[in-house]
Amino acid sequence: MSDELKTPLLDELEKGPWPSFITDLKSMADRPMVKDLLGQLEKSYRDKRGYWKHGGLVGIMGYGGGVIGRYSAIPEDFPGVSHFHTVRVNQPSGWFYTSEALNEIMDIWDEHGSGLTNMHGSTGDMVLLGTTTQELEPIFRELTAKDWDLGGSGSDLRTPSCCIGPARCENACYDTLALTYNITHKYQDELHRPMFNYKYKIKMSGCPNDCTAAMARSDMAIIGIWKDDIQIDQSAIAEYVDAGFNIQEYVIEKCPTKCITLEGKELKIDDSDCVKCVHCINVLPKALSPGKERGAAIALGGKAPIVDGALFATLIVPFIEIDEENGFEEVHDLLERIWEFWDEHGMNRERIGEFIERVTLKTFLEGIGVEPMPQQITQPRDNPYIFYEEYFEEETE
Amino acid sequence: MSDELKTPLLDELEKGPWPSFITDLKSMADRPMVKDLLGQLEKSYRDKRGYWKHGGLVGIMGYGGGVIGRYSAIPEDFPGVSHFHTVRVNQPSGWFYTSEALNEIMDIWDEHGSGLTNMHGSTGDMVLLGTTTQELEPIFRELTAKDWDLGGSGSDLRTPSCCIGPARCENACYDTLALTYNITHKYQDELHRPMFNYKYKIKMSGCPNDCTAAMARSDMAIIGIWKDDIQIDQSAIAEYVDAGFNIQEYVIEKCPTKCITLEGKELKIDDSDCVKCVHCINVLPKALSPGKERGAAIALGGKAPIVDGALFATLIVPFIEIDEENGFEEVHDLLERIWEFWDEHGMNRERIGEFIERVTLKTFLEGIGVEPMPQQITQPRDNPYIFYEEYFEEETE
Amino acid sequence: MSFELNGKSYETDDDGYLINLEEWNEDVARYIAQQEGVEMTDAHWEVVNFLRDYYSEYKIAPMIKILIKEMKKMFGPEKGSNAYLYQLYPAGPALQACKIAGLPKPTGCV
Amino acid sequence: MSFELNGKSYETDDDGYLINLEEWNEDVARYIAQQEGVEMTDAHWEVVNFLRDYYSEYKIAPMIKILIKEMKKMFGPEKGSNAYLYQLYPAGPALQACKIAGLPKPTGCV
Amino acid sequence: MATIERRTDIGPPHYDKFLHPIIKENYGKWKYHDTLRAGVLVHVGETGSIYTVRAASPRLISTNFIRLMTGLATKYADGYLRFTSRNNVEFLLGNKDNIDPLIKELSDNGVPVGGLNNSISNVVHTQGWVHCHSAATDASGLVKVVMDELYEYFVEMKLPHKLRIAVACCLNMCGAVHASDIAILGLHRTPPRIDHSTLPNLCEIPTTVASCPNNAIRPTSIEGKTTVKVDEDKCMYCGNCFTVCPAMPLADPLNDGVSIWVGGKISNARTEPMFTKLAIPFLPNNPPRWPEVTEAVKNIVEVYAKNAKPYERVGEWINRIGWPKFFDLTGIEFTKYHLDDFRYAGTTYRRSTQNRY
Amino acid sequence: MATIERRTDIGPPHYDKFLHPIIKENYGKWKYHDTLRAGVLVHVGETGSIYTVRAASPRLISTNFIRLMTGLATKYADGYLRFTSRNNVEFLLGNKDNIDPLIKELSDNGVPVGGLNNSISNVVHTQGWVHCHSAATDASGLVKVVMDELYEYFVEMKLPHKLRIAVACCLNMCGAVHASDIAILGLHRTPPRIDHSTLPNLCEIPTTVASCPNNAIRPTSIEGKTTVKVDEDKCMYCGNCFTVCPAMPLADPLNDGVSIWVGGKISNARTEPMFTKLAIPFLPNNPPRWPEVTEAVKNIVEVYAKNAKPYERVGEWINRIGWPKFFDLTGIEFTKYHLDDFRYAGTTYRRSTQNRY
Ligand code: SRM
Ligand code: SRM
Ligand code: SRM
Ligand code: SRM
Ligand code: SF4
Ligand code: SF4
Ligand code: SF4
Ligand code: SF4
Ligand code: SF4
Ligand code: SF4
Ligand code: SF4
Ligand code: SF4
Repeated sequence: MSDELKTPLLDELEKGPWPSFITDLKSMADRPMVKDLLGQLEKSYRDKRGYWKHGGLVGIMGYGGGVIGRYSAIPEDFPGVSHFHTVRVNQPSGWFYTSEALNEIMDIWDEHGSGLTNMHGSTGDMVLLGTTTQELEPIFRELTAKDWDLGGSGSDLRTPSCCIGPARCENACYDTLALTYNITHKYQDELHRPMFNYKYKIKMSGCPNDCTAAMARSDMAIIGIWKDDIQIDQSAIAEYVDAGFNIQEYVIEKCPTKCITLEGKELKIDDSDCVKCVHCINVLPKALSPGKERGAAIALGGKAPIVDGALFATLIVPFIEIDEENGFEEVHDLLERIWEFWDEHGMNRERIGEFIERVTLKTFLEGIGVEPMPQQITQPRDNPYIFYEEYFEEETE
Repeated sequence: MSDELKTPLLDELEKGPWPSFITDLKSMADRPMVKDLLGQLEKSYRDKRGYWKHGGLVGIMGYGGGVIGRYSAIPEDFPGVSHFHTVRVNQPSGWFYTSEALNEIMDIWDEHGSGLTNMHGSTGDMVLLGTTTQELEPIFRELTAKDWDLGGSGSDLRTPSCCIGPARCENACYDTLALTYNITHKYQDELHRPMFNYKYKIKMSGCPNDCTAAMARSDMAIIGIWKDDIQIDQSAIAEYVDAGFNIQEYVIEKCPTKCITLEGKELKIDDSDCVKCVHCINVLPKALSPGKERGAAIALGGKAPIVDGALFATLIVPFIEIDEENGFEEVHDLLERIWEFWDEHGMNRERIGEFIERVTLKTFLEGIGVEPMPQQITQPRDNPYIFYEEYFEEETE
Repeated sequence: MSFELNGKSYETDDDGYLINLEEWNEDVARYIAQQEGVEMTDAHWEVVNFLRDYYSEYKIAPMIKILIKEMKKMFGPEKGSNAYLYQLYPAGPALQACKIAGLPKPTGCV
Repeated sequence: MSFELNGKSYETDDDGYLINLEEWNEDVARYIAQQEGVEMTDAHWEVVNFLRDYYSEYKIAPMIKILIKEMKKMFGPEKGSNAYLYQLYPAGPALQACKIAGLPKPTGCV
Repeated sequence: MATIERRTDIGPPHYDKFLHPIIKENYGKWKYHDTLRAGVLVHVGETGSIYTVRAASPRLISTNFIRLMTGLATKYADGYLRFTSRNNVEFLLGNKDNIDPLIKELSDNGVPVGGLNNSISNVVHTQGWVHCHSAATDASGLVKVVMDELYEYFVEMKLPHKLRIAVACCLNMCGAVHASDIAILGLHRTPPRIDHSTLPNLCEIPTTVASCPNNAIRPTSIEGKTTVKVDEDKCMYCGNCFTVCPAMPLADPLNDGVSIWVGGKISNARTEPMFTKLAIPFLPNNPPRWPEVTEAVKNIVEVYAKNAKPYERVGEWINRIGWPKFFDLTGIEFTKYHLDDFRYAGTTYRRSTQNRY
Repeated sequence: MATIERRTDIGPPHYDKFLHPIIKENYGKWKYHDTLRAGVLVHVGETGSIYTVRAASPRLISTNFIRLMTGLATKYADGYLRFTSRNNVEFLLGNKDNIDPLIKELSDNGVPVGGLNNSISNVVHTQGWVHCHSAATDASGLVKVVMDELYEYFVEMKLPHKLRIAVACCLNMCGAVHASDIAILGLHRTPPRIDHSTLPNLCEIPTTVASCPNNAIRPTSIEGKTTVKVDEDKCMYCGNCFTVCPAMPLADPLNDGVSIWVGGKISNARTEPMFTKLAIPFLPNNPPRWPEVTEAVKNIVEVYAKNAKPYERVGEWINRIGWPKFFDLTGIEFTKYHLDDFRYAGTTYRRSTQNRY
């Protein structure tokens, strides 16, 4: 770190209109950690390979997760990043901050860490990027003093996250922020002390637009939905028509079940045929909004491809009431039944999605006590290989 | 067979408007074989189970297939059906007959067999139902004397069959009857002397309506198709319009790629977007017909569920010319490459469809020397598990 | 069904296959062959012996393609063809040769 | 990294895990524990011994759920919980107990 | 060495000699076809028209029935007839005036005419108790009782579109069960019963073991002989072991029965081909008239007839309305058996929130 | 026994205290929203409106950058800001008049505003060479060069619909690669190199063996120590073994690189969610500006922009025109690598004749 920092390759990334992380990092290059990070990265760009050791297991007393250990593979050359652990700080519901609160965290981080962050990590955490083992405990103490806590890592409940929901979105069918807050707080032990078969991610989106990518990226997707009829403001429809908006082409023809018709300036929806895809509501936000009987659909098992191929979450409960009055009891109850069955029968490093694939949906539903419903599938079996459980015994004849 | 025939249960099947096979069979009940068949069947109806022994292996000298051996499990009770073998007679292309030709066969069958038949078996053969081992050779001699030969059974080429095609259908894109005749005759050895891994069925349909169910029920489906533009007779379109036929609803909206438009009385098709589903041609037969550049698509591996689940055939060659001038050489050539590769790498009782599933389409195409094409798939892989075969060696740097 | 040979009675199924495979011996083979109208030459024995060896090793009858391939390897190209097998056993290797060789009756695919 | 104990030098990785698992002995365990601020009571040894037995049988560290289940079976319900394990090993069973027990560093899921 | 002096490998006769002269002339040159009435088609060619009268047949027919048909063909169709891929008889008439008398005479003999276009055509079916060792039910009988019930849909063209029914008597599905609008499938519901006394002699152990799609069969030794055992929890009664090993019969009068499947289709028209999906997992074998089966099939046909749109096959209709509504409308119970648990089960799980309530 | 007297398990602070007063008042009672200009939304509630200005962020940001943002939030947005699920910064303004000055000051600092509606929003991405041991490429660098190229599509709304890009640096896909309109995925192309000297000490053999999706890993013994061997023909370089076993690194500067994927989507709008499918199997790792990658991505974006219809995501557009045409229009070569050969490969084979020529 004594040498002068030369990063000819990285400097190329200062060009162009998109904000440059290199320019930003260089603004802090007076800090040894940042300087050596840039140095090692420059070397990676030259050699076309990373220079980090595998794994790293460091942590906070009393916690089994929340910190990712990281060591440079070439600490001789870049002692500043010989330790370069990240701290996952549990973000507030909906990633809302005040300048003040954020600045406080930055103060802590400037003092005890590299000063670099990810806002945010893919799971949702505020990721504080780069510190040493010795600094972990102080960072933790100062964060908790300001009411912040760590997020998940390892085989635990991962930091739940949610879309902006009712805080700023007229589509929200339940209070994503409240449920996220509630679940995060209720399951602090599961979040901080890994004891599952593998990671368990929960993402909450207020409607089927799924702005947290829950169906793809979480073990449990809680997606707002409604059961009754889409609310229509016919006068607003008329305004769209008058404004020359092509409802026929952009709405009616795009409806997956073709259950919308326009008669003059009046829009009609055959709601019994509507699959709640929200497209029409998206396109006509001033005229349409979700029905009044609102709740959520729960789908399980979304994940990336390792090991058996990527999975979208499977719809398990087509509709559940999200009842804050009731302390979200129904959700807790379901969640705990799921964990219990997965815990009992799941294998090491087997995500819930892979687990359902292995034991089959039929067994899984039985295991968690949810009724089979045609909503859970796209089609009944097309193979004749049925395991009959009821049959006649000789005696019964 | 000496007792009087009493069939109270079967008699119930003489009621009702649909032609009754029982009435028909009873009309021949003076024949011991038919009488005992009825008797055994009545017993099956009473006991709710069949009374045939497993398997049976009888045949014709020089042939390995064409006869299905069948013995009653209770010959004491029904000696007339103690032997009840079936003879598969190779039907003519398109199941065309003259009264005279059929009567000749029936004469033979009345003399040497039960007098019962299936017109036809599911694979396509004329199935002569029920005779004894001793009668097989005489039947064969008399049939061949009248120019008839046996069909396939066992692990051989099964009797190819085809739709009525150009003989009576304006949709036919190639001469299904000629190709079926040609293939059947060229591969007599493969048809009569099993030496494949398992059965191999070929079905030929003149267009994508697939009136022989080739995609579902044959290892090799040869389906007529065209490449260029659908032929439109605009005056006939105008007649449909004038007759008040709802082209919009029944044709345009049903077109899977929505590539049809009607301007006044003029129908336009964006043929570059047409997937040759033939729906519009089916509905407007007087106005539309397939294009002029005709041939066939070849798909492999259709089959019933045993063992790994049912398969529809996979499109292997999106377009091949069916060239009678050329003696159908291209088809023979492809077929032989397929057989060769399957023979070399297939397992016992592994249909070509299961074989392709096991070795994967990629390997199969390489094996039979057909180029990979996006037409062969519904989508490229969505998993990142790619076996790269080209990569850089240290030296090449 | 059954037949008598050298004072011993042999049970067969309807198609003439031995019921107790252990009872097979060369005389039995010759007897069955005779019933089938087949005269057992050396060439016939080559096939029967191959079938028996294969069965005793793998507990299955060889697929025809393997029979042909192996015959070719062992006895030369002119003996490695389906036509050759049908020459020896006109009713086919499955129906006739396996029966004479005392293998279980081939099943399935008909 | 490395440490000296009873005149012998032991290599560890950055996180303090033994590099050569064979070198493990009870003194080493006590030394590592001390570095971690853990005082080895009988209760601590129960966990360490279970981990070592399990590893020597299955060549893997037990999943936490199995560790807990087995602890419950062997030592009673009050010892069969994640909380109990964290009481003994505040940095967690994976990070601390495995390190002291001389098992390979847990990987993967972080 | 046996010498063969007989004719072999001559193949079937050339179709040419069975073609009506009008067909020969217009071979490959048809302009269009039209439906003149239920069961009657005209195909218009360059030099003339051929008239087709399509008559039902039970497929399992005697030489008597065939001679009746050939007699009529000679009388009315210049001696030309054919069979269709669904086992109907087609008379090919050069003379339009013969249509009515032919139909009359067919009708006098109890043979209906129909099966064209938006009707129910003949049922593709299999052997059943009439000829097959595998059968879990009878095929010809089921066809008869079902078509008695659906008769009107054969002789009239009043459905939204073609509706194709198939019957198979076991999971081998020698026919079109896996791709039919409605399918009736005979099945077993108990594992094979092994006859250990005959198995070692009758069956190839490796082949038997390999035959099981669920790896439920393992070799085992009983009294010094190698035989097999079945893990009954893994067995779903497919019968493939029985096909290769006669000592493992599954037939069980108490538990064999019938299942109903819907929504398959073969043609590439509009949609790609579709497999048939489970509607009713089990109905009892109740010969001779299987009332539960006929009622179930008729119900599905009627609900389809009432709700589908023109040119919509059963599967297309269900895809449009969704499976929940299909179960609603038909009143069929949705059970755990409908949930796929075979190889590609995962591809049938709903991976979205799109749904009807 | 160590005693813990510190605060633990307190969880994150309540979001309530970070919500703008206008948001609090109208929480759950929004009537509708509107787009005022690129990057600027208004949400109309019962008692007032909140204005959102969405600004880009490279996500890998320093406290300097964050302080710049909080400073602007304090100045223009009453101190309220948030981050989006795609790592943009959103300023929540009570006062409409602050929009322009805020945008001006952001722009002066090189921070563009946009990413709304039918535009390209920020790229979801991962750690890459900046922090992860698994990376086959860098993530932040790729994002920078790609967004430099596609800048106009962020600051303007001129695409048929939303277009979402993701970058992941290895097959673990810590992000949205498997369900993005366009995805850039770093990958290895050579099997792990096993360090037999350290493996027995570093790795659990059973876990390592179980980690391989293709069963390519077997235990073996070398010089008396149990280690593993890899059947290289079965290995497709997924790196899952490396995740559990540090002694099996795959990184290989010569062969690591980048693949391009298209047509994924998450929302349930119109269609069900769709996975991303392979477009280009391999492009070289060519830092710092990966010209082959930026060109490939830009090409796809432009072809999409030109050919898709309004409200059509990339995947929907391809489904409409068909894959053959996609390859045609983009000029991307179709290769054997596009043919699936993993677990559900069979479900991607075309089982019909429906096709374009
Ligand atoms: C930091 C983060 C990426 C980022 O830049 O944002 C991340 C980083 C790592 N992930 Fe991840 N994952 C991160 C979100 C994800 C996501 C996305 C999500 O959560 O929405 C996924 C895909 C969704 C899913 O869970 O399937 C994801 C799927 C994986 C996998 C594959 C797991 C699987 O079952 O498919 C692994 C491998 C593993 O678990 O061993 C993995 C493993 C890793 C490891 C721990 C590397 C490893 O092999 O052990 C990475 C540490 C990098 C480092 O040094 O910092 N990461 N990981 C994300 C967590 C930040 C946060 O807490 O907010
Ligand atoms: C006669 C016929 C049914 C009929 O009533 O029409 C028939 C009858 C038998 N089939 Fe079949 N199959 C017949 C067409 C079919 C079809 C339909 C087709 O060819 O279009 C299929 C489904 C398509 C397919 O090939 O997959 C079919 C799929 C099977 C199977 C399952 C094979 C598979 O790979 O899935 C078996 C079991 C086997 O091969 O061992 C089978 C086996 C049998 C056996 C030989 C029974 C057995 O277990 O060995 C049946 C003999 C019955 C008997 O005693 O007469 N049969 N079989 C059909 C042949 C008549 C003909 O030559 O024209
Ligand atoms: C005669 C026959 C071919 C043969 O060589 O034997 C035949 C003949 C014709 N078919 Fe077919 N099809 C015949 C079996 C089939 C089959 C196979 C089957 O059912 O097992 C199919 C596939 C069925 C399926 O998809 O499941 C079949 C699917 C079609 C279709 C497509 C229907 C659809 O929209 O899905 C048409 C077009 C139409 O009906 O509009 C068609 C149309 C026709 C036309 C109109 C073609 C023409 O221009 O002559 C023929 C008479 C109309 C009719 O029967 O309604 N044919 N047709 C077969 C009569 C069977 C019968 O007796 O009922
Ligand atoms: C702010 C954010 C939620 C949050 O809590 O952070 C959000 C906010 C909104 N989304 Fe979203 N979406 C956000 C991520 C997503 C994601 C997740 C992702 O991209 O990873 C999705 C799924 C993407 C996908 O399908 O691949 C998503 C799919 C949608 C859709 C459905 C688009 C479609 O038709 O497929 C809409 C509706 C629309 O745009 O018409 C939507 C609409 C909206 C609306 C209009 C809802 C509203 O009434 O306020 C919000 C602003 C419009 C806009 O274009 O951003 N939002 N939205 C996220 C902004 C990310 C960003 O910075 O760009
Ligand atoms: S998921 Fe629905 S409720 Fe949540 S932000 Fe997106 S559009 Fe709004
Ligand atoms: S939500 Fe979707 S399915 Fe329902 S009416 Fe609107 S566009 Fe149609
Ligand atoms: S498959 Fe086509 S060509 Fe053949 S009969 Fe049917 S409609 Fe005519
Ligand atoms: S053949 Fe099918 S895809 Fe082509 S234009 Fe006609 S209806 Fe459309
Ligand atoms: S379906 Fe089964 S029982 Fe019926 S004929 Fe075919 S093999 Fe025999
Ligand atoms: S019936 Fe099928 S599943 Fe059962 S043992 Fe036999 S082969 Fe296996
Ligand atoms: S995608 Fe791979 S390399 Fe990138 S952060 Fe995730 S685990 Fe690390
Ligand atoms: S890289 Fe993947 S496929 Fe290759 S050995 Fe490792 S786990 Fe198996």
